[in-house]
Amino acid sequence: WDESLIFEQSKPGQRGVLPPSVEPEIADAVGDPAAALPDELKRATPPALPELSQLEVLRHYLRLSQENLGVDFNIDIGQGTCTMKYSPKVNDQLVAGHKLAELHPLQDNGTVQGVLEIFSRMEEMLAEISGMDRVSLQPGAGSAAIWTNVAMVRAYHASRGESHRDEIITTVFSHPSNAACAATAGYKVITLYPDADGYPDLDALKAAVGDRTAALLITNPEDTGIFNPRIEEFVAAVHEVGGLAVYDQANANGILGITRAREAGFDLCHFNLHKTFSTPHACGGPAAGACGVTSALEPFLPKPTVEHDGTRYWLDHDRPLSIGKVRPFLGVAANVVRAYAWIMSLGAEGLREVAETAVLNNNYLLAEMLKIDGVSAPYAEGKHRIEQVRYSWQKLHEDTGVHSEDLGLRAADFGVHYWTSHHPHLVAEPATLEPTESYSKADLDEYVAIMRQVAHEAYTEPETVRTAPHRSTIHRTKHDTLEDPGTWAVTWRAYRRKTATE
Amino acid sequence: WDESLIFEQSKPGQRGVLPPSVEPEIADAVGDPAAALPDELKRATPPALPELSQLEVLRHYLRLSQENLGVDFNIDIGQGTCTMKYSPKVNDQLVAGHKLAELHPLQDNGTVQGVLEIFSRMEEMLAEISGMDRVSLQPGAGSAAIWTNVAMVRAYHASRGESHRDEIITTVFSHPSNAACAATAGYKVITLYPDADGYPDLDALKAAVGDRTAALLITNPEDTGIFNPRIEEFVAAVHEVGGLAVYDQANANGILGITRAREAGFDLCHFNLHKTFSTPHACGGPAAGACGVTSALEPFLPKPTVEHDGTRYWLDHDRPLSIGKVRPFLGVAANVVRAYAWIMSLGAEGLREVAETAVLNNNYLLAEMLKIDGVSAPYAEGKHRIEQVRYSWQKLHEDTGVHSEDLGLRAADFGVHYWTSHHPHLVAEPATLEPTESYSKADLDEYVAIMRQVAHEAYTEPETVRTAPHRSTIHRTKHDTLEDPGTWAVTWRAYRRKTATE
Amino acid sequence: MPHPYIPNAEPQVKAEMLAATGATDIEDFYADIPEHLRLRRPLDLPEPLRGEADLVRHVGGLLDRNTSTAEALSFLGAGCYRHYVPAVCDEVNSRSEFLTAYAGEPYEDHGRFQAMWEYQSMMGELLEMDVVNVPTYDGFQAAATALRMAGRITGRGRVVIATPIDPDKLSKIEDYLDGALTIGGELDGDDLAAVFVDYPSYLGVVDRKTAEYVRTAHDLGALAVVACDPVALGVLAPPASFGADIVCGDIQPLGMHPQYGGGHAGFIATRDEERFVMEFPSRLFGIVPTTVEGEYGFGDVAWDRTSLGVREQGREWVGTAAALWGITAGVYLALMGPQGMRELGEGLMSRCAYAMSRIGEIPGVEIVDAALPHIKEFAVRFTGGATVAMVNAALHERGIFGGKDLSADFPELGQSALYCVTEMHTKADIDRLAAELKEIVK
Amino acid sequence: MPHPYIPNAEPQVKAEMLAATGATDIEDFYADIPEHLRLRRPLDLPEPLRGEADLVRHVGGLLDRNTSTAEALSFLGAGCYRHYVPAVCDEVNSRSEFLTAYAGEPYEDHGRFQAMWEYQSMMGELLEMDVVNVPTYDGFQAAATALRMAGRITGRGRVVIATPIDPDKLSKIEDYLDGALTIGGELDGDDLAAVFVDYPSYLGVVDRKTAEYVRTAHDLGALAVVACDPVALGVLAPPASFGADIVCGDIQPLGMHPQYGGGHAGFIATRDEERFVMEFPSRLFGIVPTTVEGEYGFGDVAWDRTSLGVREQGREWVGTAAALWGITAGVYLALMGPQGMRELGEGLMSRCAYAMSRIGEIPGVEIVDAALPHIKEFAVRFTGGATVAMVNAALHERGIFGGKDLSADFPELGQSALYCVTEMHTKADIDRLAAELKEIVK
Repeated sequence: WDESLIFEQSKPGQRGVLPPSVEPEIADAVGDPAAALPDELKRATPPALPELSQLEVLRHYLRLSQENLGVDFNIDIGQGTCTMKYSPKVNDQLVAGHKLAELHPLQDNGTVQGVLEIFSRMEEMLAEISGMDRVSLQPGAGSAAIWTNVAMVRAYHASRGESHRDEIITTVFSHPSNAACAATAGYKVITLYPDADGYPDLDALKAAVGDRTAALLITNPEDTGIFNPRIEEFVAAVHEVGGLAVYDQANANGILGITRAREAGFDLCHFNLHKTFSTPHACGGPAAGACGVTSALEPFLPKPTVEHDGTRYWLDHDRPLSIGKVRPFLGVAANVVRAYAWIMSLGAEGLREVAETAVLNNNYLLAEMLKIDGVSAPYAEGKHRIEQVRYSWQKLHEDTGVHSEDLGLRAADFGVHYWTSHHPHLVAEPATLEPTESYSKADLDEYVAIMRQVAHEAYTEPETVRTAPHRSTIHRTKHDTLEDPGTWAVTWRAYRRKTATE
Repeated sequence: WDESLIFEQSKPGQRGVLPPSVEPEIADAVGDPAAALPDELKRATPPALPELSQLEVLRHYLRLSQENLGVDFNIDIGQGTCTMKYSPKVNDQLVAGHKLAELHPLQDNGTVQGVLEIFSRMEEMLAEISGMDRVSLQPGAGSAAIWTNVAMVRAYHASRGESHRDEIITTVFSHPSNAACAATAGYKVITLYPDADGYPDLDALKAAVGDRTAALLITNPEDTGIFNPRIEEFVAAVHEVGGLAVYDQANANGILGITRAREAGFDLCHFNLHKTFSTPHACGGPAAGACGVTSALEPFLPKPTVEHDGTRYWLDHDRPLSIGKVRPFLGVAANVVRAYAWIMSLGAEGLREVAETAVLNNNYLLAEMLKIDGVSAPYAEGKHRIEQVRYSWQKLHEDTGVHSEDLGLRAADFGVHYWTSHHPHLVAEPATLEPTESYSKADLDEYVAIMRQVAHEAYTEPETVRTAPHRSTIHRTKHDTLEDPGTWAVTWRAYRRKTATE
Repeated sequence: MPHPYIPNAEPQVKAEMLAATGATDIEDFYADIPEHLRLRRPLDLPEPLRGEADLVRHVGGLLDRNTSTAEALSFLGAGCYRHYVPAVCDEVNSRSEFLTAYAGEPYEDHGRFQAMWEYQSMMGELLEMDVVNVPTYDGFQAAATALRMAGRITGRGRVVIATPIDPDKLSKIEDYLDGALTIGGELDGDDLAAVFVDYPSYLGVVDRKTAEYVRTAHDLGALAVVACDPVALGVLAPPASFGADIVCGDIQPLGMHPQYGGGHAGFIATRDEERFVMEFPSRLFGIVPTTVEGEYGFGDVAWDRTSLGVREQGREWVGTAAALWGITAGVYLALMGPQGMRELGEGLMSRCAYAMSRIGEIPGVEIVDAALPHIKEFAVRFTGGATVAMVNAALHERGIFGGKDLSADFPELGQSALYCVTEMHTKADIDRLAAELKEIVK
Repeated sequence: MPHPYIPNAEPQVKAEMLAATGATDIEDFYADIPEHLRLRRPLDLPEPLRGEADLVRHVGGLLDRNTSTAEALSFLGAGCYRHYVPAVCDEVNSRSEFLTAYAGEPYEDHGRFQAMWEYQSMMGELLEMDVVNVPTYDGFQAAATALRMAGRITGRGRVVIATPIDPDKLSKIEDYLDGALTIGGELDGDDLAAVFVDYPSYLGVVDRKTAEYVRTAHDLGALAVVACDPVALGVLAPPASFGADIVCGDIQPLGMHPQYGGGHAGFIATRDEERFVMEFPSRLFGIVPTTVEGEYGFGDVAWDRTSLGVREQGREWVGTAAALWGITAGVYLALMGPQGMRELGEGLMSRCAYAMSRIGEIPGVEIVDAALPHIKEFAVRFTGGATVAMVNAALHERGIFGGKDLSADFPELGQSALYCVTEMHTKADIDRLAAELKEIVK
């Protein structure tokens, strides 16, 4: 398909769905209540929404849906650090029924014991998986969980009269939200760069810590797939100066049941349920985040917390030191249920099998990828990796002028894709692959074969790659208009205005 | 996608879903009950089913799903006589819940009052729409309803000691199942051909009827879209000799609320709920059929019937003259509910709007189609049609050598398609289009534009059309192997055997 | 205001289109319909519920009056079963692409053809037979057609049903064979077209003589038609292995919800011999090469045996039946795989044996044919004076749906009922049934 | 036996792959993890439920312990609403293609970009604003970010909240503004960055002074941040029409089920001015030409304001939030169209007015601000001695979920509760509530 814009399909008078009629008795009794609105608060002209029949709306969106590649369709290992794994359909089915979908978050506790039990059990399971004392499932996603942890760090220091601590340390291969949330909370951000082997630099950390240090925010393994073996020393160095250590467990998939936040001495950590615990990515949310803390930080958790008195579950709003709300109500319940079901279907042994298989897949992929001309895996040469690898097409670029982005777009012509990783591109011409446990050996072999093909084309017919995609819905876009306030167009109304005045 | 065969993706040891475990207490108590099976009734080797992980199975079928064009994706007006209309998603949603899906057909009546009420109300509504006295919803689809009607005809005559009636008359533009069901029931089939104007030939009927006539089975409007204005005389002629008149209402969509079986004097009729009443076609079923009869035929309806005593609904099994069961239990309940919901959302006025709009769409399409070179609408020239039109590409074929089938396949390259109509091809190089009420004017215009383009290509670059499709999953198949017992292969095991010995 | 389902009912569009047709009024299109056949009043139907929420309230409200087997503890079977339906089955068959497709060509609907051919192929492996049809309506139709096929193949006129049969299925077969084949009589004679065997039988028993019936049929020059429950074939030998000629049955257990009897679809399978293949009324999809090397295409095998191809010259008749359930059963078999089918079959037998032993030990209750192997169903006979009607009413009060009453159809069994136990039942469920039964018949 | 979710755990595959990596044992891959950090015991988790049917029984069984608003008659709102969700909304957002896609490029994920851009565009029409973000988590986050945007745009340090606000939303705002902006004080002064208005207010009232607050803000050189309920904008004037600078809110009412609070997503909209656009932390999709004439492509507008582009140099932060709900809200708006939104808004006001009048006439019960316009929520005050806790408990016994208790958070209103009436309520529902309330407070 190359489906046109929905506004272009509009035809006056068409209706997609009709709202329920107001019963005549009500209409008779109340007249026109909108007449009571002051003129300036009353809508004068209906919104210029498109007008389509129901089938037209449906067809439009179903066609658009087919113009996507999700986990269910392709070998989705190219969005490294995103942990694109199989989201079991049974879990979607479990949350689709009215017993969850039509639950109002303010219902009496007595009517929501089932969902509260799931929240509570899920918190306990994540506490065991991380080794932390208490878990909150309120954050809406991973970055919101990072924010929540930063807010707890701030509240913790404030509660101890140490609000002068205004620096947060992170590493460049930790997710950008660590740095950004810290800055948003008012912290000065200190970013550590890796040493020659790709390990975060302990000496740099030691030089950076001090009495202004509020916390270290760090991912491990980092987005390179390299596990920091001196992580305990990092934590100790921060603790020594009175700071807190916060573990970004976005890359936890490869270490489930292998190593935990607790043993490394962390005070706080977070998981992304849509990564490690399989909830669907949904085009970019809804997701769900989980924050784990030691008992020292527990008073600062968002409120309310889910409590269990042995017979029933209830919500504790009376938490004076809490940072308060980080989102409405209790969190993204559907994803909590999905993640709960996923863990329950695997158990301890299964989670470990997840981790081990994900790591095996990653190292297998690494071995196969490195056989392709033009690609390398910078840092820690010859070593194994954990959950993902950040590859570099630097040599291929030097040889052919073709960029990593071009290769990713050309791969789309073969039904797979990859994403060129977070900025800054410390690794030149990057591509981060993370195969997880979900894909079969045949899938990995096919993916490598496509990469080999694309790289081969870069050497033999670079123009084909540089002008890709050729079999996608559309061709290469002219992105510069997006940076110019005179041409960018975030809505149809803006687009019409700007193209009309041209 | 060009998705490979599922057998080719098999890998030993993979599991897609695990059956529930047998509790150890049960296993301990019963040992191995399979051991009690006689050796020759015990399976020796597991079936050679493919072995895949869950994601692999899902991805396979989702990819295959995308290799289809359904109503929800294309302008599906080319399967004329099939009445491809919009199946509202809300109706699918209504039947998906456990309140229908997990209902066992043998439950106590007290636990199924809701579904029985829907069956009963639906029967009443179809009785009103057809004018008949009683309706059965047991048949699984339209052809099964035809069979049911034939079986009732047979039982009716037998009950009157007139089993010597061994001839059934039908027309060539009635659905082939009319002729085939009659033959299956042991009747000699007499097929009437149209007169020069495309109307069924009344003189031919009069010549055919006699004391061996059991019934006339006739569609109206026929698959040409032409309404037989002398239908009442047809019915009368059959009645005169003691035969019954059976109305195939497969093409009822254009005459809802306009004219009925009752007024024309029919004794029996049937509807296809998946055509006229919008239930989805589901790749070819499950569908649902409805048989309507006059009170004289009511005793012969399949059993049980749904009865209502004013306070509760119950099933009447005690019907001595009944033809018995035509399928297990009560019918395709989900489609009965869907069709019920569809009628309820439209009401009398809405049904009439359905009919009138379908007919308007058809005549609009006719007017636009006839502007294309090479196509004609045989019979009743210059007249309007009801629900569909059987077009002929005879002139185009004579001019270019391109067949109607080629045009349909080439159209698939543009995202629509058509089907070349039932045999025999009395209309040469046929294409039957039936736009129904579901498609917008823009849709019809687009469809005509594609036909124009394809016809134009037939005149200017016939090879392109003759070798189509070019943008489909696969290319033109070599169909002759399907007629040869030495090469046809209905299963993978047969295919492997036959290709291995080659 | 046009209804959301009827775009061109919008007055301006309507006028524009009408103009293009040359007509002045919609009535012009109906000119061929004589006035006295016209219905000149509105249909007498309930007021419409045009708002979708209103519609959902009404229809949903009616459905809510039902109590489903997801809410009660049900032991009903007798031809319709509540096996576990993997979520992927529902996911695939609710996809718009499959749900709303129909009779397209093997090109733009390649996926549908492939999915159906793969279903045929997987059923072929389960049955160890080379030819499997695109599903017919249900197992009743499959049995009836299988017998008529046998009649045509042998040119003979009588069939014998060797095992206890569902009276409803018999009713269907009687109607369908009427005039073509007679039913009953001795298991002997050179007029015998087929011996029909249910495997397991309607009463849940795996008849030890099943294979013997097949041999007897062959000795008489007749065909053996075996109807089997496909879900049992992980443990039961496929009928082809002991010589069955035509195998038929219902695939509802393979991934379809009970749906109040709407989840049925029938299969018919034979060896790959022309005399068998040419007697199928159903469509049979076949795999074919295309003009491009290595590509698979699909199409209809021997189209000219079907009524769609040659009207009354075809074998019986074929129309829209139950294709989506075939695709779904394919998904089911692909998910289960060889091991899953075996484990499932063994698990069924274990639960069934457990239920038989627990119920059989209740005073006043007997299991019919307790010593014979059963897969998932068994007949329970009440010997202490309780009627099935009484027992079922008492169970119903306790939230349990008891077995199907057999007393009227099988008077020789006394007060008896057919109970079904599947992998959806836990030990606790079975124990609960046994405890309640014990309480009730006491 | 490999788990269905872990294909390569099959031992033979595992061994083959291991060999290819050059490792001898999985343990080799973990060589970097010091021994004392290794967990050398299995995690202490419940026994797994590997069979899918077992899993469904367990999780479904837990969920079945809930009583949903589909079963009871609920008048709860207060930020989460049970509006009607058209079936097409569910159909689209449950499509695997949307549900399992993520961060692909605008090529192979063109559909996702287009659907999101169309959402932005339709929201733009509803709000009459040119810039709308890819949804943030929820309305709370949207409000908090809108205020911080106002702080950055104006360079000022204080905001005033002019209308009654949800205490939970205030809690979120307080935490999020901490250190950057202070909240409260006079509606005056040149330090004022923004005036924040809820429209309608938390108590359901359309404050007649809404537009006046906007003018006051502008007079003071501050920005007007208006949080509105998008479902009301078929009848309510869009805030932009009376000058609001930043408009925010939650799209949960536009096609999302309540989901125990999991259906939220936040929108932020502004005029198309660079100083506004450059302060969005969210992604903003824009439409762009491609190398082929007439094709539309999509991409990120001004990427280098985001934390994904420039880490801590970006505006706040952005991550995975609630994209699928944005796509769904787009489907909702496309289905409803201009007329649907108008009819819905009017219908809400009618039902609300009816409910207010029926409840207001009960002795011992008062409607707060009964004379002011309300859309779908209103506060009910019990003046006859009954507490909200007592009333809600009594309603609960009668199968009704009463309004949210406001007594603790709004002591000035006495014993009061916030009731919500939507298009899902019939006259009979409202009458039933009124009758029960009358009975209870009697």
